[in-house]
Amino acid sequence: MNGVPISAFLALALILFCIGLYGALTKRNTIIVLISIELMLNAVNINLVTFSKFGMVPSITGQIFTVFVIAVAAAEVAVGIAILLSLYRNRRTVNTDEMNTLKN
Amino acid sequence: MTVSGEFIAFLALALVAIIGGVLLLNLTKVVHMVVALVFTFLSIAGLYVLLSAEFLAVVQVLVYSGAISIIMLFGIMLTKHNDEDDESPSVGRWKRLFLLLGILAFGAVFYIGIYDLDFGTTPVALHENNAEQIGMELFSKYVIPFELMSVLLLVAFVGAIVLSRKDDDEKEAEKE
Amino acid sequence: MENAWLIPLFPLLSFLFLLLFGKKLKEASAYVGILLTLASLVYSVIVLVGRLTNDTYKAEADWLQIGNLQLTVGFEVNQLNALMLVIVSLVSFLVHTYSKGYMHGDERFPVFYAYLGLFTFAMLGLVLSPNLLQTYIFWELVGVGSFLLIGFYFHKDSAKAAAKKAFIMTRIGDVGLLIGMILLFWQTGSFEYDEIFASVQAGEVSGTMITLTSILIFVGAVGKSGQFPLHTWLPDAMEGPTPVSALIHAATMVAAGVYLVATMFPVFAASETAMATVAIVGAVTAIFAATIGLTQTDIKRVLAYSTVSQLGYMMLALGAAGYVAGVFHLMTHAFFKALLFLAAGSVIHAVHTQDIEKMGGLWKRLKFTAPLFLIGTLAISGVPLLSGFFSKDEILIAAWANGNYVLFWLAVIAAFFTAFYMFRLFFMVFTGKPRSEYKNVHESPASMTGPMVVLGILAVISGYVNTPWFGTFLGDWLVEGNEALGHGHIEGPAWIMIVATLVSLAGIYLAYLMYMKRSLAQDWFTSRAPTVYSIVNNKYFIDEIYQSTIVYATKAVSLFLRFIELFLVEGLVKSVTGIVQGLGKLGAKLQNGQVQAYGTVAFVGLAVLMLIFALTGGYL
Amino acid sequence: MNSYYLSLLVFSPLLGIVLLALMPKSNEKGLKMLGVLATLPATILALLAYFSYLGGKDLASFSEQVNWMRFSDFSAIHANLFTVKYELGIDGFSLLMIVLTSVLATLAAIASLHIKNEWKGYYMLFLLLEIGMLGVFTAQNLILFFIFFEITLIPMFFLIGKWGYFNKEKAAYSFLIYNGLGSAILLIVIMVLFAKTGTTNIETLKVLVNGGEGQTLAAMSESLKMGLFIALLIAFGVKLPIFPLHSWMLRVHVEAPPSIVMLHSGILLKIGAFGLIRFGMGIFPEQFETLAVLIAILGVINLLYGAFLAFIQTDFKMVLAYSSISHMGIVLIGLGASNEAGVQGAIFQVVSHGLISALLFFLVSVLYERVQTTQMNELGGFAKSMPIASGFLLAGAMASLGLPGMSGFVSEFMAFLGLFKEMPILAAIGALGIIMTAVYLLRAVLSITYGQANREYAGIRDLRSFEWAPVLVLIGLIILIGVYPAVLSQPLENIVLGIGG
Repeated sequence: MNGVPISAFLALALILFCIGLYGALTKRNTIIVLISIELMLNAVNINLVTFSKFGMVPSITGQIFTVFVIAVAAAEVAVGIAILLSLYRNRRTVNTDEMNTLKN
Repeated sequence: MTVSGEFIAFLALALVAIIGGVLLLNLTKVVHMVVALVFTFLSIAGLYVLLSAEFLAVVQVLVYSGAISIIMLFGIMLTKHNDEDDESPSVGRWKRLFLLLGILAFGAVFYIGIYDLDFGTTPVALHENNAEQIGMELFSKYVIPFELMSVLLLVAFVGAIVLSRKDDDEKEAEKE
Repeated sequence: MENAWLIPLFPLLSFLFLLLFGKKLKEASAYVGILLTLASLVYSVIVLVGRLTNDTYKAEADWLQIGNLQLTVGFEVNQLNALMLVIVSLVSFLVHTYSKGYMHGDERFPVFYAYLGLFTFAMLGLVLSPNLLQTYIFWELVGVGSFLLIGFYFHKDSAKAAAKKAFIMTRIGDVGLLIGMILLFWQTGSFEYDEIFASVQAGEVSGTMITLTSILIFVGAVGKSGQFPLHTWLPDAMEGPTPVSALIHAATMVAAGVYLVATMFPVFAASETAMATVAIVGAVTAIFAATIGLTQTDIKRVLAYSTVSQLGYMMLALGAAGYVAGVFHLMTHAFFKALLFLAAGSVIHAVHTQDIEKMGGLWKRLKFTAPLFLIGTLAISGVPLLSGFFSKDEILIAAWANGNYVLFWLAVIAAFFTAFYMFRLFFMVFTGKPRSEYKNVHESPASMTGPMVVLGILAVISGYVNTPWFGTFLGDWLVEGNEALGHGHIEGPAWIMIVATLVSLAGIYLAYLMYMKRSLAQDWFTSRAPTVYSIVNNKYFIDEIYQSTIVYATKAVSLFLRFIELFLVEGLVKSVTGIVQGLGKLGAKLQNGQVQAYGTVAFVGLAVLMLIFALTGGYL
Repeated sequence: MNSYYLSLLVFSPLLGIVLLALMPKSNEKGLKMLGVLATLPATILALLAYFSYLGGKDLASFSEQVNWMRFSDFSAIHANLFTVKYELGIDGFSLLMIVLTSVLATLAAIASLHIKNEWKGYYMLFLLLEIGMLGVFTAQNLILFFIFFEITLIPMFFLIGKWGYFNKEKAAYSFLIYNGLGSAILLIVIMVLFAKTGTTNIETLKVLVNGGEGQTLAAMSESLKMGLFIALLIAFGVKLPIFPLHSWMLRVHVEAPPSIVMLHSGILLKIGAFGLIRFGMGIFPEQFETLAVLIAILGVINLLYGAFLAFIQTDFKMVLAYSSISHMGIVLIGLGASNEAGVQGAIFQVVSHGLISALLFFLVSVLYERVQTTQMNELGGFAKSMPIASGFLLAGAMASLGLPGMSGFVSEFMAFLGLFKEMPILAAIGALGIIMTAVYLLRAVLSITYGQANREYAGIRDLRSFEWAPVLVLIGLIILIGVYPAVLSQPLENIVLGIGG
């Protein structure tokens, strides 16, 4: 009935997650880091939705969770951008390697 | 495996999503990166349709491609909007290689886990009245998390406003 | 005799007393030393007399318990011990007396007497020891006494070097003794002489083991008695004060090696190889040292080489199964060599030089010393009727009787050389014209001449205790009740005595021609064979050979080990510290305050963990 | 069974620490006086114990036990399973070590009067070190042993690092790293044993590991035992030190203040030997037997290696440091022989070298205090300006090179006696070391005392009042042991018989 196997979706999610992870850990611009995190969340969402359809016990719950994740992601982005802006005002930079106050 | 239309659609969408992701990594201008990612988000929305989650597809388009991307663009414009993300190669080369190896290992491990995963197909009716099904679940079984989520959103927005306003107060305080 | 253990304690008391109170006593400390050694002497004579009538006495006490093994200490009085006791305490007493005059005015006078006490204690203890372990203990202590006395003039670099050399060279021999002794212990289960002999005679020890152990013990004797090739320390030891040379390096300590071989004679006798080794080493040393003695110009060094040579004779005698001959010569040699050294000391005391080429014509100035020196010279040369004649004759007969004709003739030649160089020495020192400006040369005080007179008398008469003419009293007594020691007197052809006499007279005559009458040019030989002369004069370059082989080899090994130390061991250290430091630096680098870096590490750690889990199937 | 004698003995310096903490920092005389006095109770108690032993008192009556830690409740299986008790006790060997430790500590405290600054901290650390050393020898289980073992490390680190000479920090660090690694390995061994048997009591372990009465929780394979033994060998080999783990010890000998080196060379090195005999030989006798040849070879290597290197050193302290390595080789030789004579020789050597090196280092301290150098080419002719000190130095060197009548000979002799029985050829090679010892010691000592003085040492005083005490006590003990070795061998009888028989 369906030509697309479950592993194809999962593999795609994996690839996107890896890309997001790489971006989150290497990019210097904080905004891109945030976006990369969004990408990772999206990859997770794909997994959730995939399992909700092809999983062991298919049900709508996976989609519900996706809704929650999207909501949390939106909240996170809002707060993230707010923090970023206030940081930018203080330090005139959005580069992660200049934010090393953890060290001192 | 027969090449169905659905499969072609999946391939196309997946390709766009991955290209978007790769461009995110490789473009130099921050704005371009965000735009590249919008394509990814859109193609993910398409994938949701394939996975019988029409409601989610719509939400995805609205929230990600719409709201979040726009917020990001605003964020960029409020900071150094024409900043180029010049990756200083000397500093992080080893770190990057290290990380790449780690990610490859991670990917490999998971790929081993999923490449022949098949639970068998159970016919489901997710696509019928998708939004209604979600609504039913959400307001019956998941009503408390739903309410909590609204509280979270509220707190987040208030927090965001406070954070971005606080400095204004300080600046005024400094001026005085 | 039950209290013979007191004999060594008198000098020990002297040592301790002078160490504590010497500073206050100043030169009066001489009396302490003299009196206490006199006590030893008296007691020794009593013991000797007692031994003449009684049997061997032995007493022991526990010393050390090792598991089930019991080591003991004690003392034993047998013929040899009793004889040695008297010789040692007599010479020591005489030297103590002599030193009072000789060392007069030295600021470390009490220290000198203290050292003498220590040495005498050790030597007497060595003589009394009933077992090998105790012998070894005193053997080493004797070495220390010798070391301290050689280095008495510690500010002189030559004395320092000589002391060091003496200690180390004898130490080499001592290690041989130690090894031999321990091997013998595990073979026979005891350090006690009598038990060892019983076990050897019962055939409990294999032949090779007897050979091996006796040769190792002989190595100890070689070191102590200055036998070739470990002889080089003995001439250098002449850096010490002359009384010391008389006591230690002529009469007592160097004879300890001979004494050891004599004591262990039953073990040596059980192995032909060991006996042959002893004999050959002895003969070689005798001739070898005699040739060196021909060329030396330092009065004490000539005497030193003659000591080495005479000790070689004794070894030859023992190796040729002439137990009595060896011990007999040991006794006579102790007297006449001590006499010679004391007389030499008296000469040095008078003229303040040791170079015989600067001396001459002292016969008239030193009225006592010169005749006494002549007696000693005659005795050592083996002129008939003096002590040396009888004992040397015994040795030659023993060598002949044993069938070692090569060794016999070597000994005869050595006797010729001995007579020659001793009279060369005598003529150069006492006859001819005074070669330098010694104006106020005067005879030594009575405290110095007195002992010399005593020794002079002994050098003349001591030979008569064992002669082929008047009876072999000493020999019979020595071997009494002990079959293993051989016969008291070995019968030999009469012509040996004539040959020996002729040879020594020939030597004297040659010396007379060259150095007294000067009818023969002194350099007739040296000018004809300069190479030989140069080799002999440089003591066969033995010191140089040691220097360029053993000493350099030791240095090379040390440097090689230092190389290992620097590169291998320090390398190990460096790598350990390097690893620790590297880890520390890496850790510090990771702490750069960037969230991304922390995230990277955390994630990679996670990935590695997952990889491990995936590869190993979940559980380690 | 519970007497608090040993606890009192071990912790008596604590009183001194407390009192010192209350003293003002600048009161030099008072601090020094108190520091020396504080070591006396332990000495007196230790000597009392020794004499009451000679008087026939049973050593077992000294032992004491208090429950301390318990890891989960296995009392159903066995009452003492996975419990750790605070238990102190002594046998003949540890009795000797305690006497040695307390006496040397007192003497080292006297030698510490040469210390120039920070007396308060110095003496406090010093006393802490003494507690650790005393504890190590009395501990009856491995965990307690380990704790005391660590207590010695920390004060030692600071004592070297703070009061040492020019490269003191480096020396202190290499001390800490090496010994830290050593004790880490030791800890692993202890924990494995604990996990496998459920006890750390030494006596119980001796029985359990060798398959005696009672059974271990988990079976221990032969290879595991061998591994544990080798680990022990390494752990204590660092301490002893065994070639090639010795370089830290050279630095410590050269850089630490001589009074500390007295203790370090006299006692701390001996902990390695003590551990090897007590644990290596006691708990793993079969493995020890298997590796005896290796240990003997290591011993000969140590002996010769130290001797040859000592021969070319130019610093007197270096000579003594290498000579310590060389002499520890004799301990190993004795152990490698692993018969009665050898083991007794090793124990004798432990005690005797403790005394001898303490004496020599004390004299180094005396010397350094007067001329501020120990380089041999700058020294010479001291027999003239300091005849008494030079005499003692010579006597110390003689004792060290094994002169009969002094303690060094007895131990050397017995160690070689033992080894010649088992491995004559190896022993013959080792005997070279006896010659080399004489060579390097005479070279070093004579170049200091004999010869001409290289510069004028005007106004150098010979031994002063307080300096007499350590010298006389040490040389007295050395000669006492050398002349009448029964003072040591008597307490050892049972131990040696137990091992060799």
